Amino acid sequence: MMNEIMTSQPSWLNVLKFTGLGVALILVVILFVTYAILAERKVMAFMQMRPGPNRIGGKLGILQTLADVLKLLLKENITPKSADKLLFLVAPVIAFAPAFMVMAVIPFSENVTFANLNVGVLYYVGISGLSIIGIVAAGWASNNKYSLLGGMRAAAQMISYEIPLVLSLLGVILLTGSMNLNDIIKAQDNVWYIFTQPIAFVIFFIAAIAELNRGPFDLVEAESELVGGFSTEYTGFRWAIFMLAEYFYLFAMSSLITVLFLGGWQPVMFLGFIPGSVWFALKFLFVVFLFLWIRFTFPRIRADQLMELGWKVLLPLALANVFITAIIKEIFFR
Amino acid sequence: MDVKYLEGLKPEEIHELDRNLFLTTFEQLKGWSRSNSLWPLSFGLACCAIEMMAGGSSHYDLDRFGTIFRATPRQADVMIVAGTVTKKMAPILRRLYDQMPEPKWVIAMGTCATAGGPYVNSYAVVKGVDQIVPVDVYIPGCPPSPPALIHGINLLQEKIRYEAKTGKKVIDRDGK
Amino acid sequence: MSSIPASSFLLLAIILFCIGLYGALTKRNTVVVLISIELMLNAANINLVTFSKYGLTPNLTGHIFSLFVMAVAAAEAAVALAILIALYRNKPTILIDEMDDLKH
Amino acid sequence: MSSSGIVFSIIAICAILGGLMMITLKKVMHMTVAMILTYFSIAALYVLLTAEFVAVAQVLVYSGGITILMVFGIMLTYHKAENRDEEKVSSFRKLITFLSVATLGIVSYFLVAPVDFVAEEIFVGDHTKAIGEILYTNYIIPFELVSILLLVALIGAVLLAKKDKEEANE
Repeated sequence: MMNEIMTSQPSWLNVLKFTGLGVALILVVILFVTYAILAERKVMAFMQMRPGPNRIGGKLGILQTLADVLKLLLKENITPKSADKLLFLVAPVIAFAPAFMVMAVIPFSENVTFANLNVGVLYYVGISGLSIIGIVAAGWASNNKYSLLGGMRAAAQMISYEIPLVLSLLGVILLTGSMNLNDIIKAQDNVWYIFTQPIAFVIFFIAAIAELNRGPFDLVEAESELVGGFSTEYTGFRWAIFMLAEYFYLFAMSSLITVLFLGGWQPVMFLGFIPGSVWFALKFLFVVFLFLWIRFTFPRIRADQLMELGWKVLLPLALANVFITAIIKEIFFR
Repeated sequence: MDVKYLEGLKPEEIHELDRNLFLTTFEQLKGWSRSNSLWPLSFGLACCAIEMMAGGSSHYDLDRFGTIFRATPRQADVMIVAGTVTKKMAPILRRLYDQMPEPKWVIAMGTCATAGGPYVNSYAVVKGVDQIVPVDVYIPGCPPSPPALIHGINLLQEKIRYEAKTGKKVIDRDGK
Repeated sequence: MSSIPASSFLLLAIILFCIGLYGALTKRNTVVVLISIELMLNAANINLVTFSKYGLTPNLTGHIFSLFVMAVAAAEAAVALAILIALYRNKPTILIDEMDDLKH
Repeated sequence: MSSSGIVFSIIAICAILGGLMMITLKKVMHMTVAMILTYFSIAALYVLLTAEFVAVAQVLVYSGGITILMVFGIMLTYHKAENRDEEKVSSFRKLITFLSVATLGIVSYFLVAPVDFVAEEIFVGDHTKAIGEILYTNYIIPFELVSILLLVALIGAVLLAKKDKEEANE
């Protein structure tokens, strides 16, 4: 698609087409976000043996998120007097834009890929690193000690966990011989990479949780120590944009794990008659559920423990994994 | 809704215009969304806070009403003053209230927050939190049990919806 | 793609290089000077990548060299900031022309 | 003008805008954020030059890595009254610098303007793979040297930024 748009003559039809596609995707993801938040509350309630939101929209509380979003939209937007006004307004946008940009490379089914890039995996990692700047800028612009601490923690945490994340990917890339996400799916025709690269999967999953700032690594907005982290001073819809970015990343990261380790849209044996998009959705929802499950099961860990886990456990393991994978590939799959 | 720029209308007519079909429905929608997602500021001062925590946990489950506790006043809608407000704490409470974005509400939980409670004769205790911030719902009890807190939250929800539907105030502070 | 002449890329590189040079010469804040130097390196990189596509013998060497430049730039930034922090600990200033202890 | 021409103009404007903002803004944090715009525009420029790998490396190293490093540098040091400090640089010095830089720019413009090479499709297919192959055959020694350089820089930066033992005890 990228090459098409580059070589074609500029026309309003093209603009319309690509804007339409983007809007369609954003609507799908917003629908997901709405119900992911509800699912989070419902699954948490289920695991804690309580009913969860059940007052509006029937027993399942289907309209709960809608009410929350509407309320946040109608709330007053406060800009603190001593805040850096410009950066305070721009920061949510910087944090949100990359969250949507990363979805361009993810192949949702055989035919639905927005950009078939040769460097798809690296593109994801690089662009997702950009939103750290939005978070740090938000923390700095708020002119609040909790915000600043939260922003610095976010930067330190996300930078340190990006390294094991990328290194664990190297095993997959070595086996495939390509960084194109479509090629990676095709290489999992017979065996998914979760079976051939189990260590990489575990490292990637842990690093992904840290990248998403979700529990047990949600030190960035640890309520008991940092009030609200970088978003302490954000009200109403500006705060909602940060939340939106977080759940967009949940969507993107779950899709990426599905593609890299669970075979993307490849069906399970004998069940090839079910379309690929359905398979993708099923695996994707399973990964999302895994994220929720881990969040409600583990207690939050300390900041120094977090850094130790990242640098002293995950990084050497990921390096060892790369090394072993390279040897095995050289000996057996030459 | 501000329609005062329409000249030459009687106050009753202006009031009627305020409550016309479209605007009323919209107001009701606002009331619906606000009443169903009341996020309290987690602000416990004394023993009432323990009951508030019990209300939030599994057995009573405040999450059923869309009520989740927020740590920062910037994202909260309602402040549950749970416990004795000392004169030393009063300015901090007022500051937290001022930091909350509009629209905001206050629930005074327990007799201490309502009127000073057992410490009413103490030199150090504020005799009712309504001397510092405008209170919408008073919950009696020392401390009130979680069902009483839930009842209080339900009353507040009802109040928000009633005010959105009729355009009247339940408590008329301006004395009109 | 061939509709963009090579000279427009080179012109952009010149403009960015000049901005970086001006910043490096007039700013007093060490961090800003560092950022300006990075901008100059970037401008050089644009040239390298441009000539790997345009030119008499276009090939991938330009890409490789720009990658090396990036690695060197990253190393430089890390060491420079470490030096800045070490200096700041001894003399609380970040202004580059006040770091003249060796002169006096 | 084809679509790539329009895209190039937008990218160029963004890059120059970011650079100018870096020069004119007062607060260091704002300058850093303005720089991200420029770095990112340059990455987009690389995509336009069909150098995806370099573009992604640019985003990773500059927009992600170096900028965050700068932000840490800003936050770990004390930044008071940036405005006053900037004013200390005399406007005469600024003028002289501007004139000489402008002269440099104009001279190089006349050098560059007559360049009219034609773009060639240097490589069809997977750029990344080709880069990897060249990097591990022709350029293996520079590559290893760069990795040693990075390692030395890492250790050096840690040693420099680390507090001395006596200092930490105080």
